Amino acid sequence: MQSTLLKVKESRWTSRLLSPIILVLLILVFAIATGGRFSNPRNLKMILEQALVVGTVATGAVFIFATGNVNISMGATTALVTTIAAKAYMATESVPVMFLVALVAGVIIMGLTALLSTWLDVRVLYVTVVMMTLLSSIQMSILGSANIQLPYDMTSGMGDANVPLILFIVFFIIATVLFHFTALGRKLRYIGINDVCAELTGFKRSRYLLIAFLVAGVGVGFGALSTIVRNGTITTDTCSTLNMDCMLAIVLGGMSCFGGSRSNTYSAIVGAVMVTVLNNGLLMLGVSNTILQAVRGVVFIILVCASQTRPQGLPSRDG
Amino acid sequence: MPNKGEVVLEVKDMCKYFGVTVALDHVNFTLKSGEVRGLIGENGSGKSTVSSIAAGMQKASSGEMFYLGKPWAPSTALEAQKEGICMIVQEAGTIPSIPVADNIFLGHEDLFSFGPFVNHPKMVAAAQALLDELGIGIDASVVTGRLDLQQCKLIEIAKAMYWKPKILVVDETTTALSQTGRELLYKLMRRLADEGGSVMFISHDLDEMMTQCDAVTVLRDGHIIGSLNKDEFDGDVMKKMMVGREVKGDYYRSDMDPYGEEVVLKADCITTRRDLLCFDLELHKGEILGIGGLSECGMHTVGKALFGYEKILDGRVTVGPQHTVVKDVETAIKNGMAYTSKDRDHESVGLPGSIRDNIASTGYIKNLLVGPIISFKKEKAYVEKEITDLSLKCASQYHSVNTLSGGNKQKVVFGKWIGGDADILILDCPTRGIDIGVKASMYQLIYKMKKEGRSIVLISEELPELIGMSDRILIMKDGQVTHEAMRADHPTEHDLIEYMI
Amino acid sequence: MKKRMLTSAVAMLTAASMLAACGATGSESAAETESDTSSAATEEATGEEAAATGEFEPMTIAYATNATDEVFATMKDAFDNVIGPALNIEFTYSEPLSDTGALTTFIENSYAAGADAVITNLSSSIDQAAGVCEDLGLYFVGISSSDAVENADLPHYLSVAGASAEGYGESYASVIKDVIGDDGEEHGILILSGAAAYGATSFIEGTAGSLRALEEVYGLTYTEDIDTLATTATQIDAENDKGIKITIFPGMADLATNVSPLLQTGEYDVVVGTTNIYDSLGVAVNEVEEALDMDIKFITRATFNDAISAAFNGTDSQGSPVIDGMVCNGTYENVSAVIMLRNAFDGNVDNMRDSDGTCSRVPGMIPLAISSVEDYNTLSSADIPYSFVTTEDILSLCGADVTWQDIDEFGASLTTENIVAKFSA
Amino acid sequence: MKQQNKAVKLLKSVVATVALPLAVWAIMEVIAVVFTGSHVISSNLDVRNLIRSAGISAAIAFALSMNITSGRMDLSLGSQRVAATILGGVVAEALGLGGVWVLIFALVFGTVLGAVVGVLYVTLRIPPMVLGIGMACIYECFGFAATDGVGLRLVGTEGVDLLSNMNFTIVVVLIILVAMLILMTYTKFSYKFRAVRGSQQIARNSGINIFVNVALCYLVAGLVVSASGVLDAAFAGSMAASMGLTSNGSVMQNMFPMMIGCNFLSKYVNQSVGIVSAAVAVRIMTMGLNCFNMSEAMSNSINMFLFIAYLVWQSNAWKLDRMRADKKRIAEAKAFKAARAAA
Repeated sequence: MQSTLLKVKESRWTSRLLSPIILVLLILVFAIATGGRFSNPRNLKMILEQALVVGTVATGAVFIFATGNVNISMGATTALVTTIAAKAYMATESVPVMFLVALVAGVIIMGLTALLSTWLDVRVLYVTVVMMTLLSSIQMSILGSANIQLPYDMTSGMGDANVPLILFIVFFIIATVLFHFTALGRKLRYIGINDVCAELTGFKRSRYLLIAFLVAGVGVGFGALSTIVRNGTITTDTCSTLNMDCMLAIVLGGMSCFGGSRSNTYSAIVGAVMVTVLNNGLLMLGVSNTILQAVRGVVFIILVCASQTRPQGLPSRDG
Repeated sequence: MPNKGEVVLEVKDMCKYFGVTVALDHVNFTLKSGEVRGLIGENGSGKSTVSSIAAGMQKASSGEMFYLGKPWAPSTALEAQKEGICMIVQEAGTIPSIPVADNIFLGHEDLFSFGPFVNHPKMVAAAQALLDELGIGIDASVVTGRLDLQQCKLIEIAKAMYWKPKILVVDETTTALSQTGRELLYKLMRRLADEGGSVMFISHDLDEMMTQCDAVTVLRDGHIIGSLNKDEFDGDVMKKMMVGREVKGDYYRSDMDPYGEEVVLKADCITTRRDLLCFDLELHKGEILGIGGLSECGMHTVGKALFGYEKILDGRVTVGPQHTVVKDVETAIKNGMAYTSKDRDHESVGLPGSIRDNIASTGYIKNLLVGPIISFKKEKAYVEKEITDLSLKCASQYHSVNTLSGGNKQKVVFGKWIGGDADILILDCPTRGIDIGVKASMYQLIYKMKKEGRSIVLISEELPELIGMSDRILIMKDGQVTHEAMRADHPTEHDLIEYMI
Repeated sequence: MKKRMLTSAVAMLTAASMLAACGATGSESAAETESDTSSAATEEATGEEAAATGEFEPMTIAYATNATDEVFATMKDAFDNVIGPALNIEFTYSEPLSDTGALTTFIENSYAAGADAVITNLSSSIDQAAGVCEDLGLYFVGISSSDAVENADLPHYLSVAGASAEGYGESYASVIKDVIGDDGEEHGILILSGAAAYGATSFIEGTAGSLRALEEVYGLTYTEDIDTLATTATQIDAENDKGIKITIFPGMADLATNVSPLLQTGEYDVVVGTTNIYDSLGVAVNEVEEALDMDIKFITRATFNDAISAAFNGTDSQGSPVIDGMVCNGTYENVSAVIMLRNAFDGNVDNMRDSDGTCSRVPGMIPLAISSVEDYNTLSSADIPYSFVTTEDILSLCGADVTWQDIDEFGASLTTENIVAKFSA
Repeated sequence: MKQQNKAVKLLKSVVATVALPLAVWAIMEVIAVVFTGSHVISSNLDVRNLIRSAGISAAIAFALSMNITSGRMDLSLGSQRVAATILGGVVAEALGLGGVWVLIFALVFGTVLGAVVGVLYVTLRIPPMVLGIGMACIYECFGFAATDGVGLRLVGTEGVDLLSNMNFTIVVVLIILVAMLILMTYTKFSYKFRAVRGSQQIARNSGINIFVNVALCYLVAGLVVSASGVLDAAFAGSMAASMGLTSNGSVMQNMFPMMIGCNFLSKYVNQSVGIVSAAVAVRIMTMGLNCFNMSEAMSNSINMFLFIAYLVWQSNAWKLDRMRADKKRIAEAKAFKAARAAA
């Protein structure tokens, strides 16, 4: 009995599948508790749609987190890219242009953030703390006195065509292929496992960190497009909670925030969906909106505790 | 203080195992008050282990100790310190960001406190008085980080001396000290002994040992080989006792195979930030080049510099027939070089990663399916092959390296580089902390690699290993090569140790 | 292993206790409201409205709010305890939402939790929210001071309620005229445009209205366009041919720290806020008055509460009222939204929508302009119902023959004069 | 001789303390006068305002420095500030106590909230940033639920006039600063704190209970940050209950003075004094920027650009030293080579 348990615990699948399994269990519990209302396909689709923006951006962020670095400015970056892309659309009224601008802007901004760190040797965490404020200030300046109201026809048309879902799937496939099926992901993970050793294996930290940020930039671009479709109106408050939601999703999805071997692209979407499932399910059960966030926090802490071994000393690396 | 000549510490039948490695093998040892006792032996002979157990830094696997006639089993260094056994270790023991006085009284702020407050001037004054009394010319109020290594070491000595220890353990501290610092330390040791305390003094410098110690105990492979009193001191005798490690079975290579003429790796008058000044080296095809010396002689820097990991300020390292300049790790690897660090856990292997993560890290290009897509099947087979070839003991390739023994960890490192088809291997202490059995297979492996035409730089702190494996041995001291020996000349440990110390 | 178990146990325990603590606060208040509701409901049931309550099918309205300030708290109280029981409606409320994405999520989750209709006052996201509600089949009313941009072809999109932007402008103009218009002196005027720089319509109109009022009072002409001035992102002087010092200061964050230096120049003796600046600037203004020994006229947007009452009735260090004038947010929009949703849910959708097949626009009541203590005290007295609308009024507006025009007209009748007349009787 | 040394030392540290704020003031003043004709500091009230806002900013910087300097990024600090302030206000109001009691209760709550995070950290030992996010989720809820989301309003509330009295604020700010100065310089706690920051391992070997010390760090951070919350709320009139993990923004803004104080000025003066001095300097800079009439976004951007510039400088300054050392070493190598060639 004990040995079986140990085997289960030791198995590489346990840590990998813990979060997805908990997600499935949550869904089952809610489905039963609400007498099936929760699990009707329409509701489930809605839950998935709610998680798409966070899922897309966080999937990109997985590349950064895998290297053991934390970027807490994902939301601010997305907000700025969203604004730029929306402006581009208003100027040209062309959806392809908007797509292009979003991707290019995402890649450029993330690239610059990475360069500050790799080129000028400032710690990633500090760079992103500054970026969080800087980028949102820039967004505010660009936005000026007017909210950007995108034409309803365009956004709803794209929404009906499931563009956010398609964007997510496309990016998820790209990301998964890159991360799990090419050397890139393995190298990033190896940097997260032990950066000195990775350097001595020929994986230059500065180069791969830059690549990770660029890929995350593509994710930000896609996420920005989804935001445009879902929100329709771009204000200074757009994506204001995304900074933290991203981290929340990734860690809830079963990844260590210090990266390493437990990094998976699906963590992001699993975590993001878990948050929306909790929100939706608890609301259905009549839990007040106010407590939802606390429940999220508690679940978050418990999951993190359950999935890590308690170290002897105090953890502190990179904050 | 106990009376002079009284036995203060007695170690009985002590054993210490690190995994399968035997560090101490039924050691018996007594220390009398009023004596400065030297402990000598090669790297890894067990001298630091026995003293650190007495000072509460680690626990023995079996055996017992008596201190001042009572059973002695300190659980922490702090407990030992309170009871009067202090140890000064090789590694830094001061915190750079706080003043000298704070370091001296670290953890003992109560001595100067009134209520929750600390009287800092009083603390500084006490520290200054202590330093002055010991003749250490350091201002107690400056921040420790501004001092150099030697001064930091002296502060640690002062910190230990404040408690008027009955036993002071000085573990290879003198290497960090200049002549003046050393003399100061000698004086303090002597004073302590005169006052009825005792000193356990560990050093590689035999001259130092002979002038400073009242008696010397020689250890080898975790055994006490013998003790010499001051009147019996003789450098040659001591060296003879230190060397001549027991070799169980024939696990080094026994052949006299030659090596090629072609120079595959060349260091041309390289200078690094520390240690190396105009260092030259040539490695030939199929050669095992041994580099030996004491830990701080600069040989570990040589390994890093050759691999492009240590910044080379002047001169250059070239590799291969085209004499490509190795400017960074990437070029080195591209040109078929590999490096295993002495600090394996931090630099050569990703501990939290799986065996597969580690071994496959050099083989991504070989395991492609189409384009840049990696074939999981190929990768699995690739890793599996290394695991079988090296007879790596593990449940599966998905196991975390954390869970493996030292020897198997090292095998993972080897597997990683051999799988990557490295032609030039720089192995820094490849058998460090590995049990005999695995060691033997490592040696076979190294020999096999030589036969395959690979060239190997073997950096080691163990002379028998160098003598047993190398085609050519360089002995280093203070960043310079002091001696070169060929395999054909059958050098002995005794010959070589002359040039190290 | 044991240690780990222990740790997990500690983690669980702490988590659980926290949740319990947090939950307690939440459920306590929930319980309170519940008991209030039930007691109120009993009263209603035993009282004259028993029949009326019985007529209504139960329905649930989800209210998505952009802030949970005092205005919201007052409204919530009225909804839960008076209007809800009267119309047999249950309300659920969002946390403060700022982003359209979050709004959409709230609507979707409310739908899942069984809501029938949605109200939101996130003015920037009304069209998106209407689209979402249409997809889900929820009746929808948006609360905004601006017109709906696109409202065709969404049969569940009933109306946009809320005082028109011009309404805010008028109210500001009237307060300003009352406060400074009659003394004929020259003033230095500081207008805090709040979120106007970020495009909030009511702020823009408030600022523009104030500027227009000053234009009238002093008979001046600005060298720049009023709308440009109103939406400025940096502090700007509204230069004019009469040389009156008028400065516009945008921004919401850190008002006290940022505005205090301006006031200290002593150049301003009138401060006009398009948001509730009493909460954020009251202390700073008082400090400046004391330091410079001058009287600063204070005009703010506010709602009725103890603090404002005290400020209106009290005097500052210079012996004049702390608040000289205020513009009170219209609250009728919330009531009208509920009434319209009730009617639509009862099957009278067409009456609630414009006859041309688009949603209706119910400007309702004009924001109240209050510049005298007497008016304030009458309007804020304790026995006045929420938004000056009694339960009978509400019930009279529910029915098959009521149209949105009726509801609108009722709102339009709620002027300061009428209200004073109605309730002082 | 020794006496004189002391005097010189004291003078030196005084100079180091005022140098940065003065320099910033001088630069801003020159720019302001030249380009706008106005002064950075023009009145008595300005000075008092400066003391107040710099004090509040320094208090937050102190709280940040308790953990960030030891490599622990506590993202729950902002939520502790909001929750403690609101809970303190609510409890004081419920008990019918006003004025200074709001502050006292807030301090109590801040201490408790901080201590809870600290105790959880040393027992669970999950990465501080992760724990911070989780706790922020929970604490934000506390603040929100306590007032049904309305937040705490102090302006116009009966009996709390004292809190918004500027003299009172300044006195409290000074008390906090002096208390922190004493706590972080002269107490046993501070000695242990610095040791743990320097090296967990060595501190532990010296018999310091690092777990207790770190938990205390969190406690102190919570205490100080709650004081800053009340004072801020008293001046700004109210404290909003924020949700969605946005509460940390106002705390993060004070990273800049904290970094300057702890990493740069601490080389010359006591770290606590350094933080205060840096807070004043940054505040003066903001006041100077205000003279230019620029938008919030613009001045934020400038602030952040300066912050980045500082970070870049901080992480690259040592390279100059290394370059110098390298040059010397190369010369040494060349000389050695020449000597060898000659031999």
